[in-house]
Amino acid sequence: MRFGPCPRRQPCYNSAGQAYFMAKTLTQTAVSLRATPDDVDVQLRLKLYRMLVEIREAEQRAYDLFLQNLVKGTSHLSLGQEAVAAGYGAAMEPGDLSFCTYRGHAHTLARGVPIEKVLGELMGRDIGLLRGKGGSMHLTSVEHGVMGSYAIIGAHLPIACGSAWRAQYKGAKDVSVCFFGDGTTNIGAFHEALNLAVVWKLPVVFVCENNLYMEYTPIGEVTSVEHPAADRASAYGLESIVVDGQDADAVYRSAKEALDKARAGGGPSLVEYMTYRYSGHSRADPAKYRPAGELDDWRENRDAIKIYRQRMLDNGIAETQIAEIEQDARRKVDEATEKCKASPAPPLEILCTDVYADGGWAWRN
Amino acid sequence: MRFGPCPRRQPCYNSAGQAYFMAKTLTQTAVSLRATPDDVDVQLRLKLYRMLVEIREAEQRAYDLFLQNLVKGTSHLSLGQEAVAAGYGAAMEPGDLSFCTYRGHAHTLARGVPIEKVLGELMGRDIGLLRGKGGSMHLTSVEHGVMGSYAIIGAHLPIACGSAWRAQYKGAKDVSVCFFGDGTTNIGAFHEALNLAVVWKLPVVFVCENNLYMEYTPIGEVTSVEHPAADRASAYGLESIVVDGQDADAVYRSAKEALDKARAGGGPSLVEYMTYRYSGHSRADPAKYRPAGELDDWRENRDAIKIYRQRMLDNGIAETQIAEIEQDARRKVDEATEKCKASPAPPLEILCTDVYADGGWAWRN
Amino acid sequence: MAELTYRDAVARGIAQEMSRDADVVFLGEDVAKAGGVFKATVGLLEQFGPLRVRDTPISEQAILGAAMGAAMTGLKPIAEIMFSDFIAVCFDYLANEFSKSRYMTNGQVKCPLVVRTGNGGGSRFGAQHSQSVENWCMMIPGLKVVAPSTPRDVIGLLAAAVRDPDPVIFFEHKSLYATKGEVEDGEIVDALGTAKIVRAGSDATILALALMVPRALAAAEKLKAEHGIDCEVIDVRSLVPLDTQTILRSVASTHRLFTVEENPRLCGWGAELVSIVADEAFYHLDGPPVRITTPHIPLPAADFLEDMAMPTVDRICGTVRRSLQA
Amino acid sequence: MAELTYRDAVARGIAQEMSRDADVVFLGEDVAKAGGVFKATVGLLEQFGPLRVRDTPISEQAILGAAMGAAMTGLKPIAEIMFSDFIAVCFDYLANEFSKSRYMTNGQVKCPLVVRTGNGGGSRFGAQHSQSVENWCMMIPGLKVVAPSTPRDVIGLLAAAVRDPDPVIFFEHKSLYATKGEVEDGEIVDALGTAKIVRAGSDATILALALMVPRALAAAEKLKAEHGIDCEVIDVRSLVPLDTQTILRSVASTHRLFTVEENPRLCGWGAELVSIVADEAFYHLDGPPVRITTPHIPLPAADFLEDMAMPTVDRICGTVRRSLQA
Ligand SMILES: Cc1ncc(C[n+]2csc(CCOP(=O)(O)OP(=O)(O)O)c2C)c(N)n1
Ligand SMILES: Cc1ncc(C[n+]2csc(CCOP(=O)(O)OP(=O)(O)O)c2C)c(N)n1
Ligand SMILES: [Mg+2]
Ligand SMILES: [Mg+2]
Repeated sequence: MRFGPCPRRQPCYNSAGQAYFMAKTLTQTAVSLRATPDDVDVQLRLKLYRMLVEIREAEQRAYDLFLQNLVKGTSHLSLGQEAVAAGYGAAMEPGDLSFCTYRGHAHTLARGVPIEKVLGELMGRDIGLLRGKGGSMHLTSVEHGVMGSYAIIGAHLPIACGSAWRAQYKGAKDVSVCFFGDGTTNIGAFHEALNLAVVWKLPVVFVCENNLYMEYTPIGEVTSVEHPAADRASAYGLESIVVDGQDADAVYRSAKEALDKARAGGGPSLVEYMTYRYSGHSRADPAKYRPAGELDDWRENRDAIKIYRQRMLDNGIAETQIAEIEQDARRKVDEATEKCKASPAPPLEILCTDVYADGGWAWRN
Repeated sequence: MRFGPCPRRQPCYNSAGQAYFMAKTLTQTAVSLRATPDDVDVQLRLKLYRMLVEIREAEQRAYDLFLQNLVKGTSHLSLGQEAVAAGYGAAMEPGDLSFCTYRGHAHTLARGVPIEKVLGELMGRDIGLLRGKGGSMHLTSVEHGVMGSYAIIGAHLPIACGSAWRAQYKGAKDVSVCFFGDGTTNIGAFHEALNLAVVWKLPVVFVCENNLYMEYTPIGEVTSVEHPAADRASAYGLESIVVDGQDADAVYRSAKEALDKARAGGGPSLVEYMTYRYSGHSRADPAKYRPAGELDDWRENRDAIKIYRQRMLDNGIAETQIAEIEQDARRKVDEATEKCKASPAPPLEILCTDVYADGGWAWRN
Repeated sequence: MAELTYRDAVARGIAQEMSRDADVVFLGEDVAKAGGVFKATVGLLEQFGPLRVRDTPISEQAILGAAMGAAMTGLKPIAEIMFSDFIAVCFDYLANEFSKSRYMTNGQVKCPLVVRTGNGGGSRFGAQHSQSVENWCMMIPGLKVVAPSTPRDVIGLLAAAVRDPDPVIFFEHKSLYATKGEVEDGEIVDALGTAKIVRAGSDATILALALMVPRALAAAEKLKAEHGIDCEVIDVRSLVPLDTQTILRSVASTHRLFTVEENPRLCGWGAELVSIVADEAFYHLDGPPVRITTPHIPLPAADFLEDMAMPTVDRICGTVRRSLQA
Repeated sequence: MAELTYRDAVARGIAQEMSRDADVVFLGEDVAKAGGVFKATVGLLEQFGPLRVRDTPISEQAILGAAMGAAMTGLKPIAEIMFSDFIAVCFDYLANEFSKSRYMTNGQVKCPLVVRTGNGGGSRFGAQHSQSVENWCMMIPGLKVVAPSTPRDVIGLLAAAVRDPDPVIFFEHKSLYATKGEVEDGEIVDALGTAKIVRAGSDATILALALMVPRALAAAEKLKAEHGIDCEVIDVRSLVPLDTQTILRSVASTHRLFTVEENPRLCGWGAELVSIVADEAFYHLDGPPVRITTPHIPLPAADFLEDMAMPTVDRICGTVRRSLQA
């Protein structure tokens, strides 16, 4: 295993919660999780599963569409990492704010943004969330609390601090949640944001999705500690937390905990989720740098949807009900795809709009 | 006390070395240090004391000169912090390289740069180390291994990594030493440099002089941990080390240890020295933000020169020999001052030289 | 009416806006308890309290990132970057983040924030603390860029900047902090995008900004007195939006253009203005437009050298005179 | 002679210099094992080993800081910043550190390094991955700035950059990586500071850089064929040092100047060039110098919009024709 036990890490849950901490290896965790007594109610479970499969289907469709050359530019899929987005999507309250990365389709969908808006943006169509002006790396839907997707590594961590500062100043109860990858922990803005968040005790949750790679480079080759986020928590006086990111329940519970803490005025959290992406880093990447068998192992033994599907069955949810959710998701994605294909390119008139607040781009009189 | 014991910190020396780690409070440390058995030889002791008083005298002179309006611009003195510069100056080998900050007069002098070159630069005279082109914040003397003083907080930490990388690549045995303040630990470049240095196992020593203030703001008000450097060492897999920066022997020993480790291929160290500056942050600062008595306490009970003078007496060095060193230093500073006053302003011809390597500034044909 | 320093005008300007709008907050290094390293924000902490006036760590990226996050969710932050040279350590926020977010999100995200910063030379601070970097910001679509030359303009343009729904970079000139000027009582609000003709003239148009405005004015007086050359001096004040109308109109009447730029030459704001005038008022020009700038060098620290590097009254006079008499 | 892609020319250029000089080292994100995200550095790790070709963390400040520290103590590093937009996160090193250290230290410190970076639009990457930012560097005294348009120039100018004793920022255009060109065998070394007349003509001078060079050429052919307008096209290649002689000489013979800039308008390199020509060749100009640029907006992602934003062959033709016929 690339990641083993970290002696400095202290679980912050005692009994009930302990199941969703990383045990010594991911395989052990995954096994132990399936045996965990169930404390997630059925409605929530159905909701989480729906999110997982919708994200999976939509991302798979995005992949198919760029094979058909209908998605232009680049595109960063979360195939394999769905549980983090879904767990937070379910745990966050309306009004809570998401700050995502270029790998943000999943997190955007998880807040309820319609699939065609997302796919449409990837395809550069007028129907897109940003009418093609932003592209796949900048998905934003203020009405859904998705305050942007940021493509410069680390930039959005300080921005999430600012949003949390606003909540603190205004006495609002929303929490800002900031998603980023393992590789992002090595850039300066990460450090500045974590320090400021703690000093100001801001209601922000920093969610590190450790998918083992920074683009094409294994994270361990460029990082001075084993757990890029969790092993640095103490540098900001924070607790060190590692969670199995393939288990949507574990994500959900840890998210709730961090959100509740922030909402109660307890300040920021930094949580590291162990996960894996199935696709390449971006559309251009065949991901040949992976050791043989690694991808298969994750897909076989640690797939978020497989794990969750089995858990549902174990907890007495009917196969038919599950299959219905799955069909629903496929249908929604199909419909969305058709809408996108029918949508025209954005009109030339919007090329120079919204540079400034007057709606235009006039830098002179 | 602003700083108490830190449970996470582990001393990396067992017996002999333990005296120079911070004990619970600085006062206790200072007391215990005076009782420490002596393991520094007399020649070294005399050298260290000479450095301490020369730096003190030169810095005091810089202060007097700007009261006379002979130092233009700004100026950041190390009055009170001399022991760190002196300890490293004595411990570093010829060929080792220093990377300093705007508060770098002391560190420059400690590598053997003539006093008139430093004072001359502060005064904007032709005799100055940089002929007035750099100013007080950019003291550099490549021939003495002073590879620059940097005025953008944090910028020189990555630069020191690069220098150490060159040594590693070339198989050279020099070590790069990078000095910076407590406040500097909160900027992004600090984080990037520490991570890179550890990942590449570079022969670099990061020396944090914790003088309790970031400009005018107490460091604790803007930092998420008690010891801005030492409490972050573990975020890079490094040992947490805090040393009494007022005790030149303690600095010397810890410097030696870190330098030896780097030279032996053991990689980087991060060492935090507790110290205090007597003057304001810069020439413009009357330092009114200090709690009453704080300055007096340090001057009275923790002054690097007082401590060292007493230690010399305790170890049988004659008062006359000590007094001779002190007179010598004053004489040298007086002579340097006269040379500077006699030096003209730099000539206009050098205004546009050395922008590019051809010696000129031609950006066009 | 009262006489006020440029320095005190900053604090008054901020206070005016913070009193008016509880969404205006202020953050930066040493700005609260210490009142700023240039003492330009003294008293704000006492007046508005520690929730609205906040000291930060040395984390320029966190400062601008936090300002942006606050701005896009409802506040109107003023962020201080102590020296404008330090924009280089947080340039991503200006170049890629708050400048582009409105456009990229098809208008969803708004960033009404102000970045105040101490700009310019003359203080013998050396190459990393003395630069004039208005062009670093002018070249970025989505930013607005302002640089006042008088205490009154500090207040008026700062108020306009705070009330503006777009990100505004507000350059205060360090060498002007101690200068004084008459300021009317009561609220002052100016308009961005308006240049000011500070001296009317018929022989040539001189464009200047910030510290270069008093120098251009002094040069104009000298040129008049000593050579009978009558220059129109325009304080550009706002680089984005840019008052090209005032400038083009002036050139159309004087037929000659000079810019006085403190920045090192290449790609300075004057280059842009010359290119606009050369394109749009070409047939009005009676001779070459000429730029008077700091040479394309880093600024030296020594007083004598620094003085010789920046455009001086004498250099402005000499250049204009020689050029007109050529 | 062989046909080579611009992409492969990068690897060949780096290999040429690393083979020649053991002090040349190369670092960047995903550049070694993966051969770079644009596959422009494939094979270098295998050829030169992990001590000379190093993958880094996502730490652009550390990358450029390390390059600087290595350069000032004896190596000749080539550092990759993956996308030129990311210069914004490490701008301090370009703006304040390696550009100024030689001057500030009175010539003591030398920084012979090269920063290679993927620049420019056309790949539908959106506003934070598509910018043309040559002017971000051109405006900084102490930097040299190069932007090749052909595979041959990639090798020759890269060699010149590596051998140059000053820091050179080397802009590779992402949309040119797949283009091909003839490249002679053996060592190729070009000279910085030399522009190339890529098409001779008598009616107007068109200045272009990188991706805009083939567009300017295509426009010139079309203008000739359809309107009988004969344009001289100059590939500027090197912004600093700048070959003003070639440019001024051309304008003196064609009497008209156009710039084709991919950057958003304000303070682009074309502004500087227009200001130089307007000053020094004013009396040679028969009409206004005109800049053809991307509008002053962030770049949109959608293919149709992006295509309309950047200067097109049609826009160049239309502008030149209308301007000459005015
Ligand atoms: C400042 C900056 N540097 C480099 C990049 C290029 N880049 C995009 S994604 C990426 C890897 C990020 O890795 P990680 O944080 O682990 O996130 P993941 O892609 O695995 O989700 C890099 C280097 C960038 N976008 N911004
Ligand atoms: C990037 C940057 N931000 C801010 C400053 C202004 N500044 C100069 S010194 C200083 C305080 C540094 O504190 P510390 O690191 O503790 O060093 P000390 O001055 O105490 O030696 C600040 C904020 C700067 N020079 N560079
Ligand atoms: Mg990753
Ligand atoms: Mg300090």
